[in-house]
Amino acid sequence: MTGTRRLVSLRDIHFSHEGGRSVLAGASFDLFDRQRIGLCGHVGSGKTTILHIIMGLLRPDSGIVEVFGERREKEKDFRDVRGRAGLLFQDPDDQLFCPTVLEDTAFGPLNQGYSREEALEISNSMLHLLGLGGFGERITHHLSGGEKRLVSLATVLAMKPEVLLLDEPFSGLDPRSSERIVEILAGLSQAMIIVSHDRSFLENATESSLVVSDGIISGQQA
Amino acid sequence: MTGTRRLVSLRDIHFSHEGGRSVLAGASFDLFDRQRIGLCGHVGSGKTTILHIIMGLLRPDSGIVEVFGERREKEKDFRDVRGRAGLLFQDPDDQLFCPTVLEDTAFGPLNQGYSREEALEISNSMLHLLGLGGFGERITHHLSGGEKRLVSLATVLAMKPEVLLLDEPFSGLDPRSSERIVEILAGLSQAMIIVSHDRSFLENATESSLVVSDGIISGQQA
Amino acid sequence: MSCATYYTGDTYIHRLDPRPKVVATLAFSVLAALTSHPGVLVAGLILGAFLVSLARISSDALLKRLLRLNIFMLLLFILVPLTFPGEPLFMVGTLLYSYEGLMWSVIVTLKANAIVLVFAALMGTVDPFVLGHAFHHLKVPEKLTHLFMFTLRYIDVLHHEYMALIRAMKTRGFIPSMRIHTYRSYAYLTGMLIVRSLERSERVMEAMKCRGYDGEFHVVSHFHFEKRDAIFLLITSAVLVILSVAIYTNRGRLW
Amino acid sequence: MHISEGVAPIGIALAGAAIAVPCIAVGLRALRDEQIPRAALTASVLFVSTLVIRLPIGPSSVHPLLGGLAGLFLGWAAMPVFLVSLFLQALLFQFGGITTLGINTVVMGLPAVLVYYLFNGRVRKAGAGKSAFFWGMMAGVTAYLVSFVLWATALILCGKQMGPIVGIALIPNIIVAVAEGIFTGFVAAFLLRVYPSVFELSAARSKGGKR
Repeated sequence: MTGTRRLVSLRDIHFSHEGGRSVLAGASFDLFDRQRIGLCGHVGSGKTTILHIIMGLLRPDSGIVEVFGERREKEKDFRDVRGRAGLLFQDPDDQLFCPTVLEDTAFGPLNQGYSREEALEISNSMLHLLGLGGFGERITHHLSGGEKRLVSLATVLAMKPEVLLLDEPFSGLDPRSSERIVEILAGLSQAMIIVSHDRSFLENATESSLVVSDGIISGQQA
Repeated sequence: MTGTRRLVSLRDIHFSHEGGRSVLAGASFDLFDRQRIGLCGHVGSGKTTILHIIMGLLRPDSGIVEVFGERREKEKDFRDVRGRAGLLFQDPDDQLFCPTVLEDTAFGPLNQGYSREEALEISNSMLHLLGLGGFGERITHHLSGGEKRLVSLATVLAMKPEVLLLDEPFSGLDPRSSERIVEILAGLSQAMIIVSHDRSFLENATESSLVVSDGIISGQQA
Repeated sequence: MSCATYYTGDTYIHRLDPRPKVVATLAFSVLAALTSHPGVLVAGLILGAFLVSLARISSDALLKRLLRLNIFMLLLFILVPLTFPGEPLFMVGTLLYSYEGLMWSVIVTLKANAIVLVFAALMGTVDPFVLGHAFHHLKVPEKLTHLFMFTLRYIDVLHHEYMALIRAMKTRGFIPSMRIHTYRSYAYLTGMLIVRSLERSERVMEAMKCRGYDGEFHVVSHFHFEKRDAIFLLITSAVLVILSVAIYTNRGRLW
Repeated sequence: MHISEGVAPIGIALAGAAIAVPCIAVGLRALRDEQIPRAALTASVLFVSTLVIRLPIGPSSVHPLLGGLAGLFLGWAAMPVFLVSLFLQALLFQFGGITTLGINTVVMGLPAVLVYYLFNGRVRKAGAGKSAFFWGMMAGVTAYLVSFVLWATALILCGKQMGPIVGIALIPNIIVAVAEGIFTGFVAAFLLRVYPSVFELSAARSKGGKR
């Protein structure tokens, strides 16, 4: 299934927090077209950091970040990345900020330059696709945890990203919601990186998984 | 190990959120002296709600709440409960509202009527006990996530509670901090209820665990 | 929010009891506001610079702030003398640039810089939370002190929540521009932060109740008034008295 | 919008404080003990938002003042909230100053209180949607313009020669008032949809105000 176009490539990434605690110490990995990779590891091992480095939300201390075939270094380089890669945050409360579900889903398309009408249409069809048809006018803040996770996913998918980066998409969800998400992901065509500390779900949703520990990424598994 | 004194007893508790969403629909359970019970369940299943009902922060729509052998119904009934049961909140930032660690730890004892000197002595010895000896003068909001969790625990323990109610004490912590907390809990003599969505930690820290789902509590396990 | 105050040092000034520092700052500020005597103000400026150097305040951060203050002062120098009646120094087109206007601007600038320097050296070297405790001991109304402490406590928490949301907005391609979309998005962000902080305030109140809060807030911190504080108070009082006498005896005279 | 340190002669500084103190006292009296965390969290949001958010206007951008927004749901409590916020700004960033703290609290706080009496009821009755936006906008514009008038008055009382500064500031501030209004309108519409009880808080406050 794996394609030949290299979408993401990290080479020898080092990263430490402001306080000086080292998180990544020479992490490298590649994501190809249509590939689905799982990243697992403990809390604090640097899984989220890797996703944030790909999106340019964090800058590595050293190492090479290549996304969509180009080297990315400055804030400006990442603007293009953010339009084409979709990041699902671990906590939906960090992601959702609009009053209604429909408006939140339309936020990305509006940033991509679509008109208000077009953006609302895209949102509506995306909500339908995820089985959230009647949710448009619901107040985002009042949704349950599982519903918020699904809406977050809708806001990311509405931007029609070429790559999906998913940070703990299953954590804390009841089995029904988790299965719903596995199902939805299975129906998508994008390449994706899924971060989770739960190996069993990772194995359901991805083809191979890597382990992040001691600052490096290792152990490609079939 | 389980004693015979019944500390907490919930009978047929129903609870719904303001919006009308039902959370608990006939939940019952008992906590005896020296018993350590884990409550697991998914996000939104009502685990936190149960702890808040025991403390009188939420009132059930129907059902019987008995704590320390007495039925509790009105705000006044719960004053006594709050002095004798200690609740560790999920987010330490909700619990630590004083500027310095020492003040936060002394807040409870001062309200219990201890003099300033006594309160400070209690706080200091509690901080020492948790390995936070030098932390007294530290500014709370400069602490790391793990440190904040430990200090929250110190503020609760400083009140010498007869029962501990711990809401997700391990969430978001790296393995070392989590183990530190498991260790501390193992050294305590109080009965406790630990809420967590992470079964593996629960099993380390408790003797039996119950599952909260579909509004009821079920499945006492050895 | 990592605001650049200067309270992390460990100099003679830092070690002083915060209470006399607060009182001295207030007294000095009133005195400086009271006078228009350039000589006295220059003395005040020197005093401020002396205190700042005693406290070893990082000059970079301080200069940045002084710069911001003095940009406004520059505006005064350009505009005020053009409308202030008095002896012309020179003409700008048909407008005259007056000596009195220039002097007025000089005085305001001296005042502002002197007060800011003393404020930075004495108040800036107290941890804001400790300042809250000092307010308590200085009999500032209790509710106001608590409001101050709680506000300070949650600024960082709110700033983190803001950072997380703005980061998520960025990853969804948000770039601020002069569009109604930008205004709306920022407004929603602010609205969401307000909602979340109101909900947090409920939880904080619950946590307080759980620890036996009954309407009374006990402040534990205690300060030790030591010999060095007495010396500080003595010297400051002496300087302030000398300045006051200088102001009184030089009324109406310029130097 | 603030009067800079050093500009106010002692008489004006004291007059400012003399107006501010009783207003702050009224605000504190309206605040019950158990409402302090709520007021403080609000003060933290206002403090953070005014500092970090920049509304683009043409090639430049401005910080929102949020006087109108604060007024809409704080009422008299806006006075102590702005006092704390302005003191922190002076302490942490050297905006404003210690001698002008009283004047600046009046400049920011009084319009907020005014807006509460003018528009809180209207926003509450508005129901979500366009009219919530409209009354929120009116609140934002009104508070901003009244603040500007108070600021200009204080500045001219500090010295007639400040006239030209007020003149130069007039047009830009009218534009900024509109920006502030649009922003406040959207926030009000958001709150009315997501958390409408926020506008009831201060009504509850004055009811239970006496201890």
